[in-house]
Amino acid sequence: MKDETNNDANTKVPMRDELKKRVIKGPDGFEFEVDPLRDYYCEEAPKEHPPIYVKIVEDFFNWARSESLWILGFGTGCGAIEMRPLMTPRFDAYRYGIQWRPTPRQANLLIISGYLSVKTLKRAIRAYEQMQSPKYVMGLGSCTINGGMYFDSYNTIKRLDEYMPVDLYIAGCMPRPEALLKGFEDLKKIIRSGKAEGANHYAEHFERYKENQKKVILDWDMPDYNW
Amino acid sequence: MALFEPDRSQYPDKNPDGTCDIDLTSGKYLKVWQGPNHPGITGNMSVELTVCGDEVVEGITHVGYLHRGFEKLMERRSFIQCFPIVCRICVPEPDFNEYLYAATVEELAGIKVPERAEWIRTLILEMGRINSYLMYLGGQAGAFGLGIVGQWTTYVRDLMLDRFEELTGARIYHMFILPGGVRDGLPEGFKERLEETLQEVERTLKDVHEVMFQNAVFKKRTIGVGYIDPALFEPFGVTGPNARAGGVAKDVRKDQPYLVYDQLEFEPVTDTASDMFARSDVRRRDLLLSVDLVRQILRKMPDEGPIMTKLPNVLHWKIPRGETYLRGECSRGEYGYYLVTDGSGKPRRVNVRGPSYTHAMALLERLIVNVNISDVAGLMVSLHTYPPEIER
Amino acid sequence: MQNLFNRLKAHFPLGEITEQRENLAFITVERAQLRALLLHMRDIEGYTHLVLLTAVDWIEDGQLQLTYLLNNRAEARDVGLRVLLGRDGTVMDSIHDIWPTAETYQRELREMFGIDFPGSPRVNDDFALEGWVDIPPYRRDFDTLAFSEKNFTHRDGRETRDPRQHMKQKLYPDGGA
Amino acid sequence: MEFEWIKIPYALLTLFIVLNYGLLMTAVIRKMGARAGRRYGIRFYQNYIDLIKNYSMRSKIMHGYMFYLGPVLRLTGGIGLLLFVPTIFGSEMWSNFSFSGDLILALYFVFFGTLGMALGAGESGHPFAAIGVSRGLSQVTAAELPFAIAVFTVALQYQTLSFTEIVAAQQGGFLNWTLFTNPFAVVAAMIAFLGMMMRSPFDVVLAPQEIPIGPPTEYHSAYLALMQTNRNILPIAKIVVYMNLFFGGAGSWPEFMLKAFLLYLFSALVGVVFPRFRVEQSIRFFLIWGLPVAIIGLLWV
Repeated sequence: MKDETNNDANTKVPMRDELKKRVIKGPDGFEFEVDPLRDYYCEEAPKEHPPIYVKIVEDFFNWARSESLWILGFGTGCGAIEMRPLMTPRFDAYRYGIQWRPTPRQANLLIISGYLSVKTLKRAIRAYEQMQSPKYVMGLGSCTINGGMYFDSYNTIKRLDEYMPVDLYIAGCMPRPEALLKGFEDLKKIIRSGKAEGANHYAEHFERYKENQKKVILDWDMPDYNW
Repeated sequence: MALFEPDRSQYPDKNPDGTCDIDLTSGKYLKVWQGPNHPGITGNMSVELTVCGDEVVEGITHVGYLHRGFEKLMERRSFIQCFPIVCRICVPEPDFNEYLYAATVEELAGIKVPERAEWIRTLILEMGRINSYLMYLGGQAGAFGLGIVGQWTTYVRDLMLDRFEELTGARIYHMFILPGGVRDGLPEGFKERLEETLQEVERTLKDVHEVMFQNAVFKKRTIGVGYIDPALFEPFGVTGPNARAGGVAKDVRKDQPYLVYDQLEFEPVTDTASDMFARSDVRRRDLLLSVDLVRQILRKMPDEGPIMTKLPNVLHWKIPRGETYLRGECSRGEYGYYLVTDGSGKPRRVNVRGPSYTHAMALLERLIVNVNISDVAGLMVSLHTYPPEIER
Repeated sequence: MQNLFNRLKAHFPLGEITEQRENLAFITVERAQLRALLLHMRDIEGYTHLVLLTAVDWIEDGQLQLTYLLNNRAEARDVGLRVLLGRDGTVMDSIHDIWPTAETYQRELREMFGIDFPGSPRVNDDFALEGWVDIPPYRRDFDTLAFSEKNFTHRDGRETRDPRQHMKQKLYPDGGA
Repeated sequence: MEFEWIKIPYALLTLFIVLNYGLLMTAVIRKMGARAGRRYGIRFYQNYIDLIKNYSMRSKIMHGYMFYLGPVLRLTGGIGLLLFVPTIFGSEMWSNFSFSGDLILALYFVFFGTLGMALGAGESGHPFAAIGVSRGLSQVTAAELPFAIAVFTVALQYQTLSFTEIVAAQQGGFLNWTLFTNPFAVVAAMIAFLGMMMRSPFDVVLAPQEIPIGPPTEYHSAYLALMQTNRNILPIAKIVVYMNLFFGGAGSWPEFMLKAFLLYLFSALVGVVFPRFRVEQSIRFFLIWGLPVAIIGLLWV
């Protein structure tokens, strides 16, 4: 499966068998063709959703969005361990309208808690694309900013904003819960001022993001548009 | 092999190469991914479940979402440069990495650690064990929808983290135990404050015992579920509380006393049921044991004396060729470091033997078959695995 | 330890023994003897616990060292069996039927060192990496820094100093001494 | 009784009051649960913000028409149940569209939303949603059984199928409540109540740690907002049914709010201290404990 003599890191990895297009015979004897990379997914690229309402309404909506941040409970790295104190008595993040949702459909804030290995980056991208606009991304820890102490690791990405639009970084290894709370407050300010349009930015520069992602994820075995 | 294979009487059998050919198009089976983005998963790993109705036919674990290549990174760092990054290997209980790395380096370099430093190391390890167990109890209860226990335990865990912060200056990654000794002694009045925190821990554990372990529903969910046959312990390298819950008193603190454990009196906590409830209960009692050990340490440890030996110039520090393996009893089982040096200033090879490595991969794939899908999360938590130490 | 070595020596041809501690020793064995030796250790000597199975890359003398570390809990003793193999196209026989947990180690070795274990369950599946096309990362001739600089986009403004030079400049600013 | 147009605005007013009351009450209950966990808890107006936010989400994905109809049907179930049950006893205006024999309609509406949800979630094509639906239907069916029997018991007891008359029969001191005239039926109904409120130990349908989060997994933005609205109406509507059947109805809004709060609190407090039953365990629980008690109540009459 792995080719050890091949030193060119940019060669395409052969696609796995279960992902190839094939014809399947259903339980009722009915034959149909299955293309796993196309099933159940929208075909077109993400559309921009510019703010359409008049300013005061948008401001009101932005206030509502900023006051009810639903975080996708996806612990991608070390930082996940500080998420739990956030939800619990010491630093009770629920006071600030912050809740945890288990499914990306209902969340609108993705917290990349720490370094992202290439394998996790693929899942994080899917989770991000399944979230509904407007959506925000917070990068946690030095390793999302410039690699941190994994600057020479062969399996972790070094700049998060190359692969998805980041609204806010929180430095530190790892950031304390107080820093997270402060970060939430700053994110609320950004959202209220209407500057948190990461989803539109992502849709606008979709090709560049996809190019960056495919440059790192060598076995791209998922559709380009999945939401 | 037949002994180790689960009962597959009603399901298609495994092929010798480990795959299991299940005809998904028959409409009888359903493939469900539990994780990596799933609240019922421990950390960042995933299990690929094939369910038939409500029962799991096959579970394949996928790890590597946290792989950073530590063992490679350490090969291109000098010995003292490795010390800050080793604690990142296991997030919830980082101290064992620091201690074992320091101990292996000391053994190969022939460094003797002052006694007081050893006492402080033992204190840190036991406090870390308390933290890890508190986190486990919350997770085990949360896996069954009893979130309130998680609230309580995380609260007292924060109190313990305060003590850590007081002692080491950091909440999670302490970077306190470095080759040659420890960074600092106990601050003023630390023992009293730690004693108060321990009492708070015990108080919370009483509540937890009433809400969780005497709860009819919790018993209904856990007793007799997730049974590990003690015959599987040796073949699958089961250690720590998972083995102790099955009646095997495996405890490195007793078997091969390291640090100052030979001067502390304690008995390994054991149970016989070897199911989920027994594992949870063993961990709860082991947590109380750790509290007692911390008290003993505070009582017996010397207040005076050096805490650091003079190291050679760490920039030119070379260690002669050799290889060694040291183990410690962390909260999940046997944690080991295998260090190989080649006379240069950098380690030749470091291999971390995390207990989750054996528990969460081969063992879990056996246990998960024929389990109700509702119990998968609880079963994974009850093995108490931390993915970061599987893939490093 | 020494008498264990002599007892084993009666049955198997063994290489040299390195006594690290009084309860830890490493013995070099031939690949052909390994399987029988493991069974002997497990069934007769009571070394029933496979602690770890890993590899060390001695690239200078072109050898890969496989280390099987066994533990005897009753006597609180550990024995590491070293097997030296060639570096290119390395093949080792699987022991997953002696210790089923070995299949995990063998999957990792297959991925990280490129050592093949024919017959081991799912040995060719991805373990930690996904879509890896370079040489196995744990081999010594794989330069992780160069790889990461080639593949990932770095944020500029990060400076890394060699500690030796840095300390020298801090201590002796005039470059003397 | 002839139909009066003035009832319509009053019915809508009832809906409005109940919605706001539900939003506030659920928040307060969640705060109390948080206090049990030594937390401060959410802000009491948090539900409003979440609602506005979800309605103001910009993008939404459609998985087919049934997927869209699911929340609508569920909301219809909630509102319908509320509209056809006399909220406040005595006042002609607040008794909404209740008519003789509305008991049967109410029974139907209690089940209605779940069916709609099942259809919609099935359309979303998410495996967890499918599992959640199968669990939800089986559990709700099991919970319905004691409830239905208890309702028939009450109907037999008072020889009527109209809420208004049932409530009328319970007036004059709380000793006339069904709670005291026929305790077995009430106990059975309360057991079913726990199951119908979808709270722990019977929240295996949502079960975040097992099947995040069951049927609503794929629902987002406006769909989710619809379901949130319903989540604040349907429990109150159910509580109204219970109040009328077993707890002597409510003579005024304050009385209504007090009783609704206590009833909701009952299920919430049970949920705080109990972990989750597995689905077959919960069904067994209903059939072993709920059913015989209900039958005893039936024989009691």
